[in-house]
Amino acid sequence: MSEPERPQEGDAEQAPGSQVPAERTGGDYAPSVAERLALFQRAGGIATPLLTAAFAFFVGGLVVLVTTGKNPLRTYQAIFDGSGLNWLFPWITSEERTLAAFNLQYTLLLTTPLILTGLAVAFAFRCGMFNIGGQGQYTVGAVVAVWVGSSFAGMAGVAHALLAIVLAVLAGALWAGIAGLLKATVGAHEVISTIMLNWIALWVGSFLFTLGGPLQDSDQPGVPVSGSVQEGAKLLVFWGEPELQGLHIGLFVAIGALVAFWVMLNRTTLGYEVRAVGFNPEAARYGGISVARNYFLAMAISGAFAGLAASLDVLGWQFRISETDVQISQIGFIGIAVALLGRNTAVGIGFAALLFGSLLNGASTRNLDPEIFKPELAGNLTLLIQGLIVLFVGADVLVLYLWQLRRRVKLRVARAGT
Amino acid sequence: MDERPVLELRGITKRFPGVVANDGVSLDLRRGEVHALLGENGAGKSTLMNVLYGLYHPDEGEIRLAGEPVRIGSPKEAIERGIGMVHQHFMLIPVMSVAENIVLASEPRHAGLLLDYDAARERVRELSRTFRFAVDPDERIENITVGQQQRVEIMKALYRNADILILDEPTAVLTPQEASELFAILATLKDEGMSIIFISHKLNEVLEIADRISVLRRGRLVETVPREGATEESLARSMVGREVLLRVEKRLASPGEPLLELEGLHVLDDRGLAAVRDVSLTVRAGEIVGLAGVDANGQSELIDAVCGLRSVHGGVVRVAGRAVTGANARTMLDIGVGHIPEDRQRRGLVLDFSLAENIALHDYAKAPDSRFGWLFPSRLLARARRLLREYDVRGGGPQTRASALSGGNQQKVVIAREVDRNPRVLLAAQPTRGLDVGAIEFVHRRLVEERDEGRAILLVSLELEEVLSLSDRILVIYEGRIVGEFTPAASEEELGIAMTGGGRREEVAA
Amino acid sequence: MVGIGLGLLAFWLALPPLAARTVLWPILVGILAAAAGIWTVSRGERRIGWGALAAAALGIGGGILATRSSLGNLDTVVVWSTLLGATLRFATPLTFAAIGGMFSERSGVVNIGLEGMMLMGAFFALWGAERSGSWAIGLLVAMAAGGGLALVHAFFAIHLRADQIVGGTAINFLALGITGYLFIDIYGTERGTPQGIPAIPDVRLSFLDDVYFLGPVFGQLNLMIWLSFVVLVVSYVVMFRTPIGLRIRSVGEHPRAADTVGISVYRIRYASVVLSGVLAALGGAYISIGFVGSFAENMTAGRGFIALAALIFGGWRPFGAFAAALLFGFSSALAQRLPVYSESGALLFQSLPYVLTLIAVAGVIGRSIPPAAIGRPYRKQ
Amino acid sequence: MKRRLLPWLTMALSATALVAVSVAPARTSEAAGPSATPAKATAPAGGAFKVALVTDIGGLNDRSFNFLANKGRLRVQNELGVQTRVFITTTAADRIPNLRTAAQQGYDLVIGVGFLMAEPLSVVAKAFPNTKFAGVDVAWETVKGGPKNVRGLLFKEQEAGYLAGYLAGLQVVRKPAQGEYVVGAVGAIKIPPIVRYLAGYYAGARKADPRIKVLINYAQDSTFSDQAKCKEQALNQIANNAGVVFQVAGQCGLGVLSAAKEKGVFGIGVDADQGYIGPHVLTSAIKKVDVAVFLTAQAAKAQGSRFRGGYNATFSIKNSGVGYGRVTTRVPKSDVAKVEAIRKQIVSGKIRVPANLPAGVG
Repeated sequence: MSEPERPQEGDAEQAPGSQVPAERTGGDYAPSVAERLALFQRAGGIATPLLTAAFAFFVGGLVVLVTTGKNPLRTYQAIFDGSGLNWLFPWITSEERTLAAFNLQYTLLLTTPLILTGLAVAFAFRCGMFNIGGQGQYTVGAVVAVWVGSSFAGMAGVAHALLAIVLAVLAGALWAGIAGLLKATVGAHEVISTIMLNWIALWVGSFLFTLGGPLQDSDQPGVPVSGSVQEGAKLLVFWGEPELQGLHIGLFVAIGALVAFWVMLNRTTLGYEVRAVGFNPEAARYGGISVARNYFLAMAISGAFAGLAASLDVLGWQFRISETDVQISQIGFIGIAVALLGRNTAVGIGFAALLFGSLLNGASTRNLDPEIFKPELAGNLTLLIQGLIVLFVGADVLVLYLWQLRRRVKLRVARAGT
Repeated sequence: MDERPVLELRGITKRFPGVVANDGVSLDLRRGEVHALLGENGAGKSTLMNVLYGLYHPDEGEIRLAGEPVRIGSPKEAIERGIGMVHQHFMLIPVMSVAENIVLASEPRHAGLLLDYDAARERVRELSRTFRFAVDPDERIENITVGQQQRVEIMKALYRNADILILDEPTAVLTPQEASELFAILATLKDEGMSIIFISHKLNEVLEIADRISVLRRGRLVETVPREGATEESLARSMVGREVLLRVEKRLASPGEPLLELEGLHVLDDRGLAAVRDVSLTVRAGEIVGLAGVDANGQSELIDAVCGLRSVHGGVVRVAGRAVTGANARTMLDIGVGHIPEDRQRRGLVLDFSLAENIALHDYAKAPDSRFGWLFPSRLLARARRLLREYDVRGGGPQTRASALSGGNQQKVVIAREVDRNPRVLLAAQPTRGLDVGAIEFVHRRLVEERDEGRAILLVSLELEEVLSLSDRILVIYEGRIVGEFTPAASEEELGIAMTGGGRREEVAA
Repeated sequence: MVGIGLGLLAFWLALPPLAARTVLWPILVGILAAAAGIWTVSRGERRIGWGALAAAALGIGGGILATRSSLGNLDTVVVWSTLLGATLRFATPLTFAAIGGMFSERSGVVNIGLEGMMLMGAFFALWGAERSGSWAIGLLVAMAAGGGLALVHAFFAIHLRADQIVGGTAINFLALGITGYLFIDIYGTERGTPQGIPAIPDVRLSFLDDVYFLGPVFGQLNLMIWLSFVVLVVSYVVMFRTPIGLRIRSVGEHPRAADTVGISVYRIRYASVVLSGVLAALGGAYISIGFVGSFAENMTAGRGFIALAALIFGGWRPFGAFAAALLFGFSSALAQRLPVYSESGALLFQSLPYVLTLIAVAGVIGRSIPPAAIGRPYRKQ
Repeated sequence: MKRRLLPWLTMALSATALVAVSVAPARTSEAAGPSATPAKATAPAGGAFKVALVTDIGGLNDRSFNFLANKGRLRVQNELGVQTRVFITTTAADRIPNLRTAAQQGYDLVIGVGFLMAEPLSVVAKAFPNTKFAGVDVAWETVKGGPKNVRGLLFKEQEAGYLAGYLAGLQVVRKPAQGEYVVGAVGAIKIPPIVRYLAGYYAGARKADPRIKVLINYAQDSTFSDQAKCKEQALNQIANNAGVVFQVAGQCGLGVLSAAKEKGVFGIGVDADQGYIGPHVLTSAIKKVDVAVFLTAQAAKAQGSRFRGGYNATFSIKNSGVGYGRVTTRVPKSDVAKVEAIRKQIVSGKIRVPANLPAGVG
């Protein structure tokens, strides 16, 4: 078998999507990924996410209207109420408030992992990579968290929880690190490798919890589910009833992660390097930054966020994982939409995660009265809106181009006038 | 020779934002002649030819083919009108065969649908035979030499029955033998009645091949002369002639110990071909050594190798007496090599970073910018504020994005960063490219000041005038070799001749 | 070379002195060998590649035979013909989608939306067949739906120059939403898809009935499987033997060069992406009205991603992709039969195609060289 | 600083916009009717008896327990004139909130579907001691804390499987393929209810003829929806001379029946009577989840506060909770008679059907 030729400078130095020296393709192309990323970060912070989301909801509303004849505004209002965000309104009745509080708890419970899987996508993105592997990293983290959480019976609670979290974070980091390492060393495109790692994680996870699998609960030999997390290792619930999946302190961890994300990017040398590589790998190299090392680290940190998300879910409310759960979970994929809508910034991700958390909870059958909208359809409506958001977010560079074009035309007109 | 022009360009003007690339250029091409278009980098030669080939649309002026005014809207139309172009960067697909590249978009078919490879091969062989090209139609482009690739490009035009052929800097990538083979081919083509526009900045070859020579300078046509009577000196003068000569006030240099030493340096380019061959040079403290040369003669590779961005294929690099051959960029920075890169937008700056962040590009990981991995933005800002004031950067503060600044101010930021690190060796690659006069003056003054501070400065420039006015010693690089050393007292003509491979016999390259 | 070695190793592993207790190891190693073989073939070193493939087949076959005789699982172990039949059935949707993906990616547009386009095909084939009462019309509707979604992708990727990967991700979300929504809206939650939807027929080759081995494998295959063979050959001819193919490849390798000889980069890219959607939709249609005769939400269950992997694995070539699809199909088919030996291990085995792809992109087996301009939007001057 | 605030503001704006959208029509919805929002639904409905159903992952159209449970709910609504509502579980995070919401909204009886509901039921039942709960496929013993307001609804699937296996056995003995007596069964994944079906099937087939070989495979499809996977398994069994294939995989299992049709062998439906699919469906092993739901609701309505939990209500052949469905006309009437005879023996306790597969099988 012949050894494939390797370009001189090492592929790791190149922008994603190009595995060939630039000159082979001429070099006078529309923006590279790095440039695009830059546009992406810059593209009008004000209008685009808002317009994108509004447009997606508008199209979703049209779909509702056309296919069911239901009033889309009432549907959206029901979803909004179902999300519990009306809790924030001072004028609702105390009875409504009780229900709203309870809905809001669940919304925030969903928001927590979404923030983190959103960060998992965003951090890699800031380094110029597209991490589609959030789901796999989440799964691996969940496996480790539940394994640690359900073992070590005698361990002190806080230490136990911490250990489970730390190991889950490491597991997520390692899993994503594989993709980072492949990109850094042989230039394997992270999109392909992370997709593959997702599937591997899914099947390995299923294997572990299936009947007769290594991590299946020995107390319930007939059920394909993991052992339960020890009482002591469970996270504290600060709002709502602890037994009933109340809101656990993981929310603060997630918010803390948002802060950490911001701090890491803006206040550490690592973040500086990551951003430099993300914006302009060539300049980063010139600045003495190891591009390959940053590809690896950025992926690993991304994976760490996803692993953290999983550990909080496991220790916060899930406590055990069934084979089915491994195969059904979509948290990591929704993270992609969260990151894109949040423009890969900490604050943006916080709000985008809340939006998607609200959408998921508000559109669930328990909150959507069948009178207003078929609840089974609502789930798919959510997916539709999600798809539209990602589609238009991806194209918001268009807005910028139009903007620039307009300015250029203006300039030309002005010059012609003088 | 038929005197009726096959092609006329009349008053072509092409503007780009901020630049007038062609300014009322008029030119004619006769049947069966080689018409050379001579000019420095950026004189507007390539723009003019892209206008002719339908890639750009002229803002003013008209093109006439065989006396008829035409509008060439796309390369396709150019091809249909019999114009073929060999681009400086070949428009060939590396993973495809010679025949495939040649017939692309006008493929012979059989049964109306299938590509007739046999016919394609046969056509290529036929062309090869007629013009003695010696190219195997089945070989993949990536496996043949650059010279052969160029022949493929010419064959592409011939295959499409072009009778006007534009060659954009065809010898820039060729070895001397390949170049002389090319000239033989061009002579054959001429005999077949082909009209050729030959773009170059190499005097010797222009004199060797052209029937008439047009000289472009700063977008304007200076003159069109027949080869007879033209000399290297006369052409060099009209090519580089200046209206005003910027002079830099400077004292005589007092060189100290050698800070940068290169011995027998060999460096490869991106394709793995020798770009720098056996270069030895020394730059001492307190002197500016100018490296003069036409673009793409190995300057970029040389600089990259010295600052650790490109691997060294052979030879030794010493900085302040310490051998650092093959060290990475970080080490080079730490040992005191500053580098003003030739492309500030692609390499010198992260355009989406703020100025403060850009200024920290080399030292973000060191105190006082950071400690234990923790970055102190306020210190970054403070330093940036100081430097921006000191270097008179206008158009933004420390938190402004670099992309928002004008080119001159961007360059000031780069220089500020490099110089403020107090490097022992400063590599300045085309430090004034694309700057306006005021900014140029600033950069020049600053470089001289740094020289007087005792730094060793290696200046690479394509602008002869700049090299002459700044340098204490001048080395001329041609095809990767140092071909001569001059004092600043040398005339532009002398240098120009050396830079363009004239004034000496070509030695046979290995 | 490695391939041959692995194949022989697989065979050896199964032989008596070692007598691997499970069939797992020889098969695993054999599949690795086959993968290596495909790689070599698709990279041009044909003789070595085929050698490796042969060795792999020998290894797997020998391995199975050896363990089979030693364990006496005569009746449950793989019946070769059904294993191959299953392999073809698994491989067919992958082949369609992978070849579709080849057109898109060869023209320079990354298509990770294959999954969504397949799903569209699966749903709309069923819907069309149900409404019209004809599977042929169902197929046409599927092709239109897949092509339509691909057109959206093409518009964002080519005209708006949006990131192609983000766009593809959006396409997948969208398809999931659209098909799920319509499925429930049209067919409700209780009834599901109705019975008796016209299915794509099987092709009976009765003259093969008594032919050893070939009879059971090829005697009764779905029309779509034969169609996939046709698509395979035709797409090879189109891509490598026609002017159109040459132009598609040139646009994917060096659009500027193509542009300078007068090829419309945009037009070629649009056509290629839409074609990819049409083909992927055929793959989806095979699953819904060719194989199972009904639809379920998210029915394609990630097959589009495996197709993408097959495409990369096969080096962006039709036969390479087909071979990879067969390999993935074979490993899936085997995975279903393995519980006989290790029940939970079968779940692990399901991940084999993905592990193989990961190894492939890592360049351990051989490096995949994509079209040079892939993922880069082209801007005319 | 200004630049950094922009995205923040944007998000705040979009949130405000959402609020605005939702506030505006709020008034119209109030006018529209009292049940417009879930919040309104909590309003006391005059103490009328209400029943809620919480499904498990897989959707209502799973052709299996979710589907049947919902069918039971609809029957409750229509025949008992009781207000009902279904809560669909789509992710693991939905189970507890769904149960809890149902209880909170004043549903008197909340029925959870699926064995994975054991854990959620235990916590929700504890929190709502005045609400009655029942769990389809949930063994009361597995509900932690032994709550008295939870009733397990278990099925002796093995008995239905036994009858199906017996009938299948009769067919392959009459018409062996390649001289072999083989029957097959495809499960979705290895979980208790499925294993019980398979255990009965195995024993039943052996009862018909001890030489019969029973092939058991799992499609490994947790979603119960990938028909292609199930179909492949069935095709493989048929290739191994299985003359009958039994699907125990909900919607996924429709692929099994499709394979049977294609290859001209018999298929056996599961849970619901799937005889409508065609004459190639030999019969169906029926698990009357709908009946269980209906009966439980009926009892709860009639008994009011006297409705008891704390045990398992077992549905078996004896009380017609499980059984077999329509038998295809392609088999002789005598076979049906034989199966009937076996059924009576099970009812009388003469035959005890094992709930687990013998070691080493499946």
